[in-house]
Amino acid sequence: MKKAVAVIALLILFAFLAMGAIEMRPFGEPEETEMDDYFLYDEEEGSQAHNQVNNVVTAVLFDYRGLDTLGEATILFAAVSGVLTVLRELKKEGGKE
Amino acid sequence: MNWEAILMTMPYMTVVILFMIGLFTVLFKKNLIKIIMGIAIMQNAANLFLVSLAYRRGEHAPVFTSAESTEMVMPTAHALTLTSIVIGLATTALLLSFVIMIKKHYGSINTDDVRRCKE
Amino acid sequence: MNWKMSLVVRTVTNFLIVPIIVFGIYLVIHGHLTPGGGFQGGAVIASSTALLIIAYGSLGKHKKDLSSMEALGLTMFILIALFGIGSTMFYNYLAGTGGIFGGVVPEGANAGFINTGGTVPLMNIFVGLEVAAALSLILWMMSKETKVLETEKSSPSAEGQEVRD
Amino acid sequence: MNIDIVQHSPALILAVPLLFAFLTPLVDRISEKGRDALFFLGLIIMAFFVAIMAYEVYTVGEWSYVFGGGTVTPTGADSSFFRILFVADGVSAMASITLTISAIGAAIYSYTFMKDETGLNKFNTLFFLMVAGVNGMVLTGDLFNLFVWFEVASVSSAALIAFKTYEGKAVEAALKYMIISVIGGLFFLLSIGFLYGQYGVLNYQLLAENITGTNLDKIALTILVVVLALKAGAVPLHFIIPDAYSMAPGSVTAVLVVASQAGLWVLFRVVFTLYGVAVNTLTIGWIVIVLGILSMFIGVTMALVQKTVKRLMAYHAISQTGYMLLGVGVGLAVLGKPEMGLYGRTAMEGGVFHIINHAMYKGLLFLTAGAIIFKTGIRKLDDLGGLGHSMKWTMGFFIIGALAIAGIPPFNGFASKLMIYKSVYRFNPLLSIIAMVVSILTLASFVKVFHSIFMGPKDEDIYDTGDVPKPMLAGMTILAAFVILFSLFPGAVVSNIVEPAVEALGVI
Repeated sequence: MKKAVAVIALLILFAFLAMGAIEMRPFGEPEETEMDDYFLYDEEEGSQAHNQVNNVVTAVLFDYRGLDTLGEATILFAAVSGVLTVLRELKKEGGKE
Repeated sequence: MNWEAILMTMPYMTVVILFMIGLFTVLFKKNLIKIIMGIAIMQNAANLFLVSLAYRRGEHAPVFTSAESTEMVMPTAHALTLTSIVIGLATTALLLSFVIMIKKHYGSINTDDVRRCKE
Repeated sequence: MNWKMSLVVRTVTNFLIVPIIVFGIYLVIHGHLTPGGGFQGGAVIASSTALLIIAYGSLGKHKKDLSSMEALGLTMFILIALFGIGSTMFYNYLAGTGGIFGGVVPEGANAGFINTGGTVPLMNIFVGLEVAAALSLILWMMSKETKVLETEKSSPSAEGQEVRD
Repeated sequence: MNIDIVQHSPALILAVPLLFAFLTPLVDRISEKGRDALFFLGLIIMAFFVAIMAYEVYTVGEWSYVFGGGTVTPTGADSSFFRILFVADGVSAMASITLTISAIGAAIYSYTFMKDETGLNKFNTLFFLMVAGVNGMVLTGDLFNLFVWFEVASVSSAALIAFKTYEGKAVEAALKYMIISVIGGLFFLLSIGFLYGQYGVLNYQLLAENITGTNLDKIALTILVVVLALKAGAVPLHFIIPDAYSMAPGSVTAVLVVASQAGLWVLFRVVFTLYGVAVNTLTIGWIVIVLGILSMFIGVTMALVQKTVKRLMAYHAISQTGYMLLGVGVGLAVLGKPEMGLYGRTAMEGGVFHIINHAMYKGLLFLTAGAIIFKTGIRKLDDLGGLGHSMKWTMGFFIIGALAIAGIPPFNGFASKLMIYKSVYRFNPLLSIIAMVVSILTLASFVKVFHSIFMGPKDEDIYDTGDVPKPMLAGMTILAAFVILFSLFPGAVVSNIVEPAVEALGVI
């Protein structure tokens, strides 16, 4: 019974997402590329003109969207801190809250 | 119905199917490691989706060093994909460490045994 | 730990470590010119520690050092970003100024020059440091905790060497 | 070099806790005292920048901070909006204020609360990271950046929930929290992909200009609303909240409440700023209202049957989230219609005011629950009793929190609930009556808890005399002081803090 409900929910979700996928623009033909062309070719603020960087993906990662990269590195740091916390050696068993 | 237009969205359909396979694994498998595998499949589906958004037909990688032409695909989606790959890696590592601790405490990684919170 | 692989594996590891780390460093410092960058290069460097863990079973007593290396990389990263605060955070204040990494690239396709990019290659280096340390720590903690390197006492020990503690 | 610190304050609010989180492992190698000093120093510096930003927002107006591209006013949409930007407006100011108060209270409290634990440098690091993640979520003006800080907050909260790793249940709760957060985050990423693929931009304002209400927009909106309501702890996927809240260390729970509310803030941003009148707000409004009513009712009925202190309070947290959703949902349902001026705005204000009230009194209640468990080591309600003889201060704080959550007149819970009752009654009387019934049930539940914990004969065998240590009392005092402050001057709080937030959401 529970399984049947879950399967039905999954199918509904599938139909929902598939509807979104069909509504999407055709693959390989983006309509709005203003932001990406700005990063690629802009004569004042583009990746080569402003950052002197050849690899545009790196320029986007570390300059235009540098905060994302900081957040991403922070997640890795948080995950490592979490792993070290969870798997730490406990000096004593128990302890109180 | 315009079949050609639907065919042009096949990459996105692939993503949705992959995502659903992952979600199915998460919902119906009892083994915690398999659940994490399902999450990894979903993460890869999301990455595939982002990277497929970047493509412009017939254009090159967005790196100017020795580039064959300056017709380039969209760099932002590549950057987003890189970010989400690292996020996926970090979350998977943390989830696995939780499973290690659960195995230590409960002696099992079956979801039927891992429900003591409600006691 | 009671784990040590045979002499063949350890020798090959010793030889392989160097090219792996060099390739990782190459990926990191050429991040602004070719596909690659801090995350990818860091992951490659961390794969060398995976090799070390498999061959020797331990990284010694360097857990705190790795942890500090990770924190140091991130601290430097955020400080470099914060130094741009004359304009705004994450402003690329070194690009095109002629100083360190301050070269100018010609427009369009070019051969690529290492001394360009401003803060971008600097951030790449520190992120590479962080990622290498972070992934090594994760690998090590997990191999230690799951005890996969301790169970097989009858591991092939080619010359019958004593197992290290 | 002339640095205008006020203009930079949104970035510094985020950067300071991050920097201190990264410094903590380095300083910990040198001295433990330095590490603890760093903990409080970081939070105080963050509070300083929050105060600067809030003052500027409330006196001058809002602005956007573009990373790497100077500051701009929110109206001037140009190419600098292609970069990531932070929005300093009423919403982010109010959310940051809430977070700062809770975080400082919880930090002082944990100074003695966590003393017996090992691995405290990681606790401090993760605490900073959680604070930074929540700050990033509420401040950011970029959809993908929002996802990144969402994940920072999820990862660090999960690690903090599992902090007492010697208890299997804590790890189990963290695993559940993490799995649900990660799957929610992935759905979030899918909807970001839909929007980016269609419009090629990620900024809120550029997206809002493009969104017209096509099918794809609606699909993306549905995913976003469901995921963010989930993060806030609304009903369909509420089951992770009691586990997480009850197994986390007491001081962490107080901040987890605010971390959950960040999902609510972002939900408001998405439906009001990103979509606004582009979609049929009546339908979305009713979805939010139904989620709110269900959360309210299921939360309080589940709370009545709970047997442990913190699980009971966690179910009440779900129930209170319902009030916020109800108030804002009514505001959303009448968005852009003439009823907005009549009662919709009051409903919004009530819902938004309830967020800050809830963070204060629920944080206080979780801190008192932590203090009780700290002192006695007992979680079950039936085993407790007679604590009123020894823990007089804790009892006082518990009474303040309980009266506030039940909506008893002089307290702040009443002020915000009254605004919700009044306005929702004019929208649909039935909803208002349900809300009042839930409030009465809340009171009944807390009377029962109070009786079983603090009343009864003194039992010398179990409890040693005296109250909890002073730093813990100080932490509770901070939150209690704000509860009383908001109770005494609800009008001032509404006009100075709540109204700018409602206006920033685009409600005039």
